[in-house]
Amino acid sequence: MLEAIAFYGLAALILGFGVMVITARSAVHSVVFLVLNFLAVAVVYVVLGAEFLAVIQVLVYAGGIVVLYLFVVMLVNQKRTPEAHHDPHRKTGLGIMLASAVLAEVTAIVVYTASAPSASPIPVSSPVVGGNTEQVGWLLYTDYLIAFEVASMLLLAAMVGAILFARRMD
Amino acid sequence: MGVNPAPPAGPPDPPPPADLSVPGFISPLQSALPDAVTQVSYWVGDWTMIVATNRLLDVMRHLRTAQEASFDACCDVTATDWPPRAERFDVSYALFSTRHRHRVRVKVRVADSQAVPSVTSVWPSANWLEREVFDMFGIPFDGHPDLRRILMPDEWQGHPQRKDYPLEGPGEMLLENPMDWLRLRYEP
Amino acid sequence: MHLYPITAYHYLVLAAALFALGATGVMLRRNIIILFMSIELMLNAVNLNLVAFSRLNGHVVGQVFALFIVAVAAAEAVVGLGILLAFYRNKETLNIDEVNLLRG
Amino acid sequence: MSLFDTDELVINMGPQHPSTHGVLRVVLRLDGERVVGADVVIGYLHRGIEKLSEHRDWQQIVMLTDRMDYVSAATSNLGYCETVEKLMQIEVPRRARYIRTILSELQRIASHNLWLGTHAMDIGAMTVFLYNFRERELILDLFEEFCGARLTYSSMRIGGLPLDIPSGWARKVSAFCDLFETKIPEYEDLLTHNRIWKERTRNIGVISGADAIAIGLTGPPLRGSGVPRDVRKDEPYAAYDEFDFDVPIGSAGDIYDRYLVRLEEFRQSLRIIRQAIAGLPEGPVVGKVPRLIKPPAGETYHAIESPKGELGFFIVSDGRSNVPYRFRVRPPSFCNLQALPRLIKGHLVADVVAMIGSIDIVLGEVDR
Amino acid sequence: MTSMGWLLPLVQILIVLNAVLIAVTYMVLLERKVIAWAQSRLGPMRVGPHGVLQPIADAIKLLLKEDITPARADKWLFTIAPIMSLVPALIAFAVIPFGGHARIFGRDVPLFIADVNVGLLYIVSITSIGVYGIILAGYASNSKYPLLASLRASAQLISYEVAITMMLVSVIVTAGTLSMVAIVEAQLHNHVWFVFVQPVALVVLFIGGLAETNRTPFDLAEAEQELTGGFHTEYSGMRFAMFFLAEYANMIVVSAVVTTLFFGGWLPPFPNVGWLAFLGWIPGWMWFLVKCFVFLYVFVWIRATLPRYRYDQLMRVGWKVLIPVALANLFVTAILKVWL
Repeated sequence: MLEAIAFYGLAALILGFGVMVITARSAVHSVVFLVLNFLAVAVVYVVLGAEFLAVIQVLVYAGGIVVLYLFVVMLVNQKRTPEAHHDPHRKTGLGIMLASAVLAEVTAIVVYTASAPSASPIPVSSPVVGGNTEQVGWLLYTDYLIAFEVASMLLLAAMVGAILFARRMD
Repeated sequence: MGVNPAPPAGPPDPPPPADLSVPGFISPLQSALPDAVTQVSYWVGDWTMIVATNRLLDVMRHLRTAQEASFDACCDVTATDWPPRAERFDVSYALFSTRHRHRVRVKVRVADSQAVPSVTSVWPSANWLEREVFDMFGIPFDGHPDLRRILMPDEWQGHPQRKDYPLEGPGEMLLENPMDWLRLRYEP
Repeated sequence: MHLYPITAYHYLVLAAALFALGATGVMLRRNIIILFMSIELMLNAVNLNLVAFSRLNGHVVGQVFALFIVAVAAAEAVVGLGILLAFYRNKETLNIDEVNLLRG
Repeated sequence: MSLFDTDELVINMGPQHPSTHGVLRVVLRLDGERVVGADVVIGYLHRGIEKLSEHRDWQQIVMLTDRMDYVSAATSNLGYCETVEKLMQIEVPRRARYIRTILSELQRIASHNLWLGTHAMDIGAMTVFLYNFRERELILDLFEEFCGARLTYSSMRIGGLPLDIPSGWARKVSAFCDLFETKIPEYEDLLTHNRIWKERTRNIGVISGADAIAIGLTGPPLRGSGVPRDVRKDEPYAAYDEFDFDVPIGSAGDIYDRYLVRLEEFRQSLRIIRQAIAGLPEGPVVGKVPRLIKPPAGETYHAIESPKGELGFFIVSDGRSNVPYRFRVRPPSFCNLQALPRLIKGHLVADVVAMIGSIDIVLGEVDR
Repeated sequence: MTSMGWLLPLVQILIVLNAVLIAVTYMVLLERKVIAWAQSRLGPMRVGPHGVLQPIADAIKLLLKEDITPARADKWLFTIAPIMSLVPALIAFAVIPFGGHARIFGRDVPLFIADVNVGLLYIVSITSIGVYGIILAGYASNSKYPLLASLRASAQLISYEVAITMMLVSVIVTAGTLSMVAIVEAQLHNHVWFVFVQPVALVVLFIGGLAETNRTPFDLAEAEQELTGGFHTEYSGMRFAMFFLAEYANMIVVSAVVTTLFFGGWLPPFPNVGWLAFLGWIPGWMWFLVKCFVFLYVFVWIRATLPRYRYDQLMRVGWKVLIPVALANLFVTAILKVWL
């Protein structure tokens, strides 16, 4: 019961903030809603027993990446708002249609699969105390070591690229 | 107050006493730039040279660069208003040499709205000082890089240090509606 | 499909909805920054999926993948925003429709 | 910072700003936090003292000079009185000259105290501010005992002093000198060898000696650039020719050197005061002054070394009226402030504050 | 028993929240008094004996003050910015162990709200959210000085977070756990406070803590002399008070974290030395508070002593000194941990 309340409450928050992100008029407002959205997602992770991922979500996503967005939004003091420009080739209605088609399709698949007799509810497994972080770490440094190293190389490359882009070309 | 009914027509600028030796930098200047210095005077220890306005820059450059003068500091630029005189303003420059530790005052006489060559090219320090003279007396400086008012507001009318400017300022007109008074300048 | 008790499928539906929201944002908005943020929403939807599957399967591999996605998202944000700043300097706008340098 | 320099930002520092020391306004053009241009706007405190002086009689003007550099009123008094004495060729008694020297050196210490306090406060060292005010307070007490005022002293008269020093005053001044000598190391402990202080002040606002002269710097900012220019030595006035003292000079011409120069001036001032107290002659404190002061027609320029730099008075008398015909002050703060845009160009916003502090301006004197 | 199961945390939260808020207001008084003492003056003396009621007077004043929103500010952001600043500062206290377990009314009550197995990371991540309050305050004010200040503050926070997190990892490696309670217990079992094991980490963490809390010599973001008060220039009344509370609450968090990680939390000094056992008679939470107080005093002491860094110098200290030192320390710690 408790989990149901938590789930529906959080789902409402996540989707509500998501809607605000894509509809907010000011980009700064979007960023704030994005942070709130991420925080709600982090709480969902905690409910799902992924504390480490929840903390990383807050630390890296909300505390790092989104701050970067906020920086950029504040730095580009926009002289022309993007929405002012109108592109005749743009098909907004088609976009909405496509998006709702995607949503309908995915939901249909999930609902169909869930109502199929083979579906089993989540096994009630209480999260192992102190185990989650350790398990994730263990997997990262054994089975997924190569992926981990590749990810770190990717970050390094991104860092170099970002510095190159941000530098003023003299 | 105690202002004289008949204003004086100029400073006395007394000639130096005969028994006093003239400082070493004056005669080389007079020979290098003949008839630039119209008068040399001395009073309570201060030497003053009165210079023709059109020769001012030459004289100043000489005073700045000549070995025996080397006036590297322009301490002060100011003016005095003598309304009865045709060339009503005395613009005076207080110069000092940090090498020889001597001073001299150079004066030029100009009429109302007659421009004085700016000495900012010789001493950058004259910049604000000349702006202040422009602000307070309305004497324009030729070749000044940034001739704006400095102490008074940009919209101010008149030049407060002139003798014909009342101590009380523009008076009731300003007090009643300052913005109107300040704006007058831009109206036809 | 029922409202109670909560199963992994509920989380999957939530993730799908979030993904669709992100997709809608990408299609509807012209501000590049908001486009980026919509993409972040979609990435989060994927993460939500992975964590839900990890719970369903009872091991943490899903979470490890989610971590990689976070790393990729960080890289994407950094490079994307770098490009965006460079673009902004040239064009003084953030409109996606004006990103047409390759079109000539 | 390259990320941030997408736009040039214009900010108004002042006239209402905590560290513009009054009503200075600096319009900064910033590239990120780097200053690419600055325009100094002054005049907010312009009271027309020069104009007003042309309508006040000669003794009344002493009171107006108090209100120019109001943290160093005694030196302004001294400069004005000496100029009029020069114009009238009045001989000032030796005792009066000695006391004037003591007063102006005490004033120099008080002014430097205020400068060091506010300068350190601008850079964030809060305690130094209160330590300096603690000692400045003692000097104000000494002035109060001498002339009854704590800020605007009007402590001098044309031809000498309004009154002789109270009995025991000289002993108190000596006691203050002994006390103050022990306090200078306290300031130094907090600042001179402090790494942060050095990083904030070294190589900031560097100006060479020749440039400093050309742009009109005088006083400690000029001496910080290594030019041994001090009116007290070059053109001695009051009783300075009778005392031994050194003119401290810097070498780098940055904020740190200006700081060191002023700190050394504390010690030199104490040295002068001690000599003056030890050799204080007996005699009258007012010279032969006519009852009606009316200098003969003529003009003169006379300069003294105020704590800020060369304070000059250019006075024209027409010889007929009992007011000056033209009264002009050459304010050191005004001329030093002129160097500000040049000094801060290329530095950061935080350095602007340090720079305004390091040239030590008093807006009352800049605007008059 | 089960009915008490959810009541206990609520009571704990209530107590901690109130205690923190009171501690914060009295922290202000402490700071004023200590600085006054350093500067040979008295500090607040009027309200109550020796000014002890001054914080209450301040609070009342701030509550009654008119809450002004600038005309061209972004009103919504302007309102939520102080909240986003204060809330993370307060919820960080959830995992701080003020003591071990105590017996109250015959029940075994833990003196902490939650012992999360990612406790330390939780604190880091929560405090990293606090930066939003500062950036948004600067942006929402629609004024240049606050904007500059908030850019400074956020760049500062983000860069120092890296060094801090790395130092925390060093401690985590030493202790072998992420839980705050377990870290304290590890110090008990290892017979040593971690300050003797990780002295470099302490120094870097404390410097980073000064920067994270915007304290002298890293208080550029609210440098009154440069930026007329920084990101909260346009704030007044209760919303200003929230920033104020957040700053001081963050100071307490930093002190508490340092105490827990390096000085044995609630443990008395040398808990395993037999003849010093009498120190154990003083309750653990007292030891914790005393240790915290020492660090808060150091915060204030530093403020009374040092001038302020400049923006670029601050960044240089962060990136070129602290982060390399932190990396080296982490490297050495990891090697020693594996080999010893």
